[in-house]
Amino acid sequence: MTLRISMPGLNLKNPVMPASGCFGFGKEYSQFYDLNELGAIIIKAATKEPRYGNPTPRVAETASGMLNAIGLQNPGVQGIIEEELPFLQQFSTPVIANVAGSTIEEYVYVAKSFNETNGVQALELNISCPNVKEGGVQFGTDLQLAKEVTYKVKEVSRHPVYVKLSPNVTNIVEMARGVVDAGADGLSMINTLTGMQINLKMKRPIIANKTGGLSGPAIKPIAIRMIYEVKQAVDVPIIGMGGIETAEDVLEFLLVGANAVAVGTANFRNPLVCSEIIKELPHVLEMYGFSSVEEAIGKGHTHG
Amino acid sequence: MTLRISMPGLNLKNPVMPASGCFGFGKEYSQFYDLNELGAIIIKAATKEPRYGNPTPRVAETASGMLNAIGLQNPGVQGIIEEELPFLQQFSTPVIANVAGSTIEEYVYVAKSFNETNGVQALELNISCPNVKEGGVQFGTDLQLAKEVTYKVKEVSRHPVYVKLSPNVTNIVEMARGVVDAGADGLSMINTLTGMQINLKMKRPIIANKTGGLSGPAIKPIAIRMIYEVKQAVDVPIIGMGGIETAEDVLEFLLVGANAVAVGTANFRNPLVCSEIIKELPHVLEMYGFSSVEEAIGKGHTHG
Amino acid sequence: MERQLLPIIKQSQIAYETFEIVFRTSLAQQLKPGQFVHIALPNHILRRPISVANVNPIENTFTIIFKIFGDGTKMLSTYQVGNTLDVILPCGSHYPIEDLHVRKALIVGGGVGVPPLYYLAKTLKEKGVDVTSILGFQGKEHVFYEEKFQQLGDTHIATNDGSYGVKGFVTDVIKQIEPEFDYYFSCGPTPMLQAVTNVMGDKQGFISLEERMGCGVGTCYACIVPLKSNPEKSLKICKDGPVFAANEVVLG
Amino acid sequence: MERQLLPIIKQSQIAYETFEIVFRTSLAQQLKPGQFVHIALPNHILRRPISVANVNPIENTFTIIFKIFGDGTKMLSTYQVGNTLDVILPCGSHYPIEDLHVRKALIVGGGVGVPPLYYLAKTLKEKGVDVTSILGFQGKEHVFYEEKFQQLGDTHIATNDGSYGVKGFVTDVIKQIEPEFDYYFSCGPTPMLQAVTNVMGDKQGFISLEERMGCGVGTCYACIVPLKSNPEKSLKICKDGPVFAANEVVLG
Ligand SMILES: Cc1cc2nc3c(=O)[nH]c(=O)nc-3n(C[C@H](O)[C@H](O)[C@H](O)COP(=O)(O)OP(=O)(O)OC[C@H]3O[C@@H](n4cnc5c(N)ncnc54)[C@H](O)[C@@H]3O)c2cc1C
Ligand SMILES: Cc1cc2nc3c(=O)[nH]c(=O)nc-3n(C[C@H](O)[C@H](O)[C@H](O)COP(=O)(O)OP(=O)(O)OC[C@H]3O[C@@H](n4cnc5c(N)ncnc54)[C@H](O)[C@@H]3O)c2cc1C
Ligand SMILES: Cc1cc2nc3c(=O)[nH]c(=O)nc-3n(C[C@H](O)[C@H](O)[C@H](O)COP(=O)(O)O)c2cc1C
Ligand SMILES: Cc1cc2nc3c(=O)[nH]c(=O)nc-3n(C[C@H](O)[C@H](O)[C@H](O)COP(=O)(O)O)c2cc1C
Ligand code: FES
Ligand code: FES
Repeated sequence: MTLRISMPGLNLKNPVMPASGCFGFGKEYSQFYDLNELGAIIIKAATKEPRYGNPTPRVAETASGMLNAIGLQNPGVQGIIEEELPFLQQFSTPVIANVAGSTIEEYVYVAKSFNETNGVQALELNISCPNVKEGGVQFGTDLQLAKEVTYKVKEVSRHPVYVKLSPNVTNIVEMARGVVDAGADGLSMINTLTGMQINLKMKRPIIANKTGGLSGPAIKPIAIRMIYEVKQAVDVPIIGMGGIETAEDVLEFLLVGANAVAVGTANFRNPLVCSEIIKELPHVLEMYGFSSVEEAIGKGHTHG
Repeated sequence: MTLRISMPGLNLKNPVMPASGCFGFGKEYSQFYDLNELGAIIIKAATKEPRYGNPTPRVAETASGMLNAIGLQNPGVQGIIEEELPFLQQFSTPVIANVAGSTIEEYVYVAKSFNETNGVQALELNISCPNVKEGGVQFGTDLQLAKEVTYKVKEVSRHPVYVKLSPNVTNIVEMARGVVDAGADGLSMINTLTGMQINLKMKRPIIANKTGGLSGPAIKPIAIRMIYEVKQAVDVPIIGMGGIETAEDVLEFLLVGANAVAVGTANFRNPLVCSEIIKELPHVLEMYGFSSVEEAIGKGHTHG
Repeated sequence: MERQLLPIIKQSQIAYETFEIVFRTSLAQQLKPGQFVHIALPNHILRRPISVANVNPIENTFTIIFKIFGDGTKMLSTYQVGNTLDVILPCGSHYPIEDLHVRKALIVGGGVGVPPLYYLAKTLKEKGVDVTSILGFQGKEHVFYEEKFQQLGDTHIATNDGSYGVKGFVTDVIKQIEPEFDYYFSCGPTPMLQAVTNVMGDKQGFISLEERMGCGVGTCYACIVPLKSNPEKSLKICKDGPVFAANEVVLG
Repeated sequence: MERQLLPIIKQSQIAYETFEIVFRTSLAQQLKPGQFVHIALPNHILRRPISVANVNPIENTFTIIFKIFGDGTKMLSTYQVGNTLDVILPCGSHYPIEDLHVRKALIVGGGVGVPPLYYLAKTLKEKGVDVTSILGFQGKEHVFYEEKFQQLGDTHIATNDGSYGVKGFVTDVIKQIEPEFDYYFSCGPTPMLQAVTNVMGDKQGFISLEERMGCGVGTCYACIVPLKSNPEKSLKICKDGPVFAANEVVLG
């Protein structure tokens, strides 16, 4: 049973990695298990300058899910490179940097900055950020903006670029095709769905930012559907995510066409979840008749 | 404590009604309680001709939700008027007919047919159907189609028309504004989100139709967010739905701006759910400081 | 049909991953062979349909037998005496034996299709009908209720792997023993039902179907099966079924 | 920090909707006053943070005290002796009493802010510190641990509705009795902490904060609080806190 999987810039010992924003920069969870076990690590979003983020409360619990509106708090790309990446370099695990911004220039700046370090093996382009210049419309919900930011980042980056798609769109296939045309080496999907929860006592949204991103098992059927559709339309590798909690969930993502997966929200309840999934995965693959991860990819498409 | 609420064409003794497709035409659940208790009843979708619908399996269970791809099976608008509505007329509860179609002409035909009966007090325009002429694009995800079908139905119908919005769009506010401009008397939201689940043993989607509509508590945060946003943009009444299971959930929908609510999936687990919610609602309203349903509507918007 | 909170009176494992639960309810006497109950489980949006496997009208109890299949049946298997479950009952149609003149009945069951047939066989026997039962299981450790069926009449077991009884399918046994009967009654996985109805040809019989259900009471159109006479029309398995005349509906 | 499955050794209701649970763990001795544990509950995506209210280093047990607030704490209140819970511990910072020269300590607690202060007061007392406690509750039936605090020193109770002790807020009591102290230690709802730190002015003290948490270990940035010295910077309540120097962070 081999769990190995290769994608542009990434030679993974297994397809399981923590999702951006749900693992910080690795330090805390390294108290629970050896980060060498992980296929890769996607670190928290990096912006040009340090960002404070949104007021609190920033999270709320929903049925089989949660809302978050952290607001991209991070120490800025220089801070990350200087203070966070050195810790991760002690591990043999590839690091994927999540790149965010409010303007195309900011994305480009951040992507360029990561050219200067050996601590990062690939970029995940987080296009679910609002574009300040375009009056707050999200890069990830506007086809032209999404293509443009992908193209511009590809132009400057020496790393393979995985564009992280927003599910808050009418046509996910169109977005996927667009960013692949613009040069994306791979896709990462899905980011969170915009949601809201009301505090009945206070009579206002629980999240200070009002809306937040919905993640967790609640959104898994949407992630699975979108990856299934996108897999039929484009030919680049996909990092799948959205509600993964178990090795069976990982297999479900592989079957619809994900080449690797990321685990987000589940880390909060079970800090050992990635490690446990990786240990369980060979048994699950075997139980369903597969002898490698590779073999399972896309196998949910063969019927009818 | 008064639960009464008035909306175009509807004088409701309380704001709670079963959602379309989750209550058939009322007969079965009338074995569990008196349908006179309900604020209204939204019946299963009506099309021009009887429809067989999709192959089975048509449903699957997900985390705090379910997928369905029934495929609008129904006995056709004539069948409904002749065989189903007479049963419902014994109750004092208003009936809302859910109108569906594959072409604008079909919608118009069905809406017109309901002009001929006294058994229906309002129409819910189900625009989440694929338009066969436009190559299968959904009426509900295309602004122009949504406006056109709304306008055409309004032209012929003697009933108030509540347009039921699809959440599978980038910009729900734009859709809401569009159909209101086109004449919608009210909105109904949200319909299901498109999702998929894989049968690991069979290595194919569980639902024969591959994709299905996600409903249940999993989608409540998305419904709440969309109603909150739409309420700030348009001035027509909203029938809110998506994951409602309790009277507290109803209050949450009222606070973001729903004038009434529909309960779908929850009926399957608890056939008495609507009746129980209606009995509980006065206590919940009182507990949170309201003396009527009317008073609670939109009160989640007042802060910041 | 009612929703009731039913206490568990008895619980035991009767075969590999196969469990028996006995409930007490005021409605026990109304439950007829072929009907099912619809069981709610914590944190599951949909109920689970499980057939009535036996009724004790004096004790006001009924029995279900189920196999662990997925999450829900696994959870159900952890329920113990003293726990209660939220159940909708009685659901669906039953084998219309009161309307039939049966002298000799053939029972053909497979796996979790066997449970409803026990209650049927018992009821037939009580009416003086001569019962022959052919029951198929995956393997030896999956077999249950063999003795109970034997008490009602001639009983044959087939296992897929040959670890017990005849190796093969129930249809192999049918061909082998060529049982005499006026009516046959069958329940099991769809491929088995297809094979059985094929072998039976024009013989009169009744079959019981399974399908993924939404409501379980007839409102949602999740569980339909096309009519053989007009495949554009359909019946609901939860309401018009699960029992149908053998040639009434299209299988699979 | 570890994730452990902890058995419940003792469980009781100690006031209106207020419960005490005692767990056994190998890590009990590591738990310091002010720290919290992060408890997983079935079918809840997020854990619940609850303060350590007491530790018994000989028995290897620790106590939590919680009030029913929503779904999670309601579920927690149904757990009984013999059940186990999945707990991450120890979490967060503690009152840095080993680094302080304290002779007289003032404890100011409100509602579910009282539990961590009991463990703190007990530890201070064991070190020979003179402890005065001022505890606020909603009303008489909400009061808990009064006697236990009294065993450690002078203890004053305030209730919002005046049904017990002084009518009013803990700050009313502070103004009234003008306690002498080198350091104060406070935990409770944010409005109370604001009032307390206001009354205290420049006096040295430590406060413990609450915020909705994602991870509870420092990875998600859900639980931040701005620094007073530079509100553009922030600390994490789950990792840098929940205990902060009184004037270190911006409240509310
Ligand atoms: C009328 C009827 C009578 C039945 N009687 C029995 C019985 O007596 N004993 C027994 O062991 N089983 C019986 N079954 C099958 C039983 O309902 C399924 O095994 C069970 O629902 C599986 O649930 P799960 O959570 O374990 O599986 P999962 O796969 O986790 O369930 C997911 C969803 O699929 C549905 N589902 C999966 N398989 C089936 C199936 N075969 N039929 C219907 N729904 C399914 C579940 O109800 C649930 O909604 C019967 C089914 C029907 C329709
Ligand atoms: C460091 C710390 C220590 C605490 N110690 C105690 C204690 O000793 N005793 C006690 O009774 N309570 C304590 N609390 C508060 C306790 O965590 C909440 O009452 C509890 O999380 C509410 O959960 P629920 O499911 O009942 O409420 P719900 O409102 O249903 O919870 C929904 C979500 O909001 C979160 N949440 C709601 N209120 C709070 C809150 N005040 N603080 C943090 N998260 C919240 C929940 O954790 C959950 O994620 C502490 C909180 C923190 C941060
Ligand atoms: C608290 C939190 C913070 C997140 N921060 C980021 C982020 O900084 N960048 C990003 O691309 N995605 C972020 N995400 C989205 C996740 O990476 C992931 O796409 C999403 O949560 C779906 O996966 P899950 O259901 O496993 O959590 C965040 C999610 C959560 C819950
Ligand atoms: C089985 C099923 C069938 C449905 N059929 C229809 C339908 O015919 N017309 C329609 O407008 N909506 C239909 N819906 C959508 C519901 O009316 C409702 O908008 C949606 O399920 C969200 O509410 P819920 O989460 O309470 O179920 C159906 C939903 C389900 C689960
Ligand atoms: S399950 Fe709903 S109609 Fe049969
Ligand atoms: S709760 Fe995640 S950083 Fe504090």
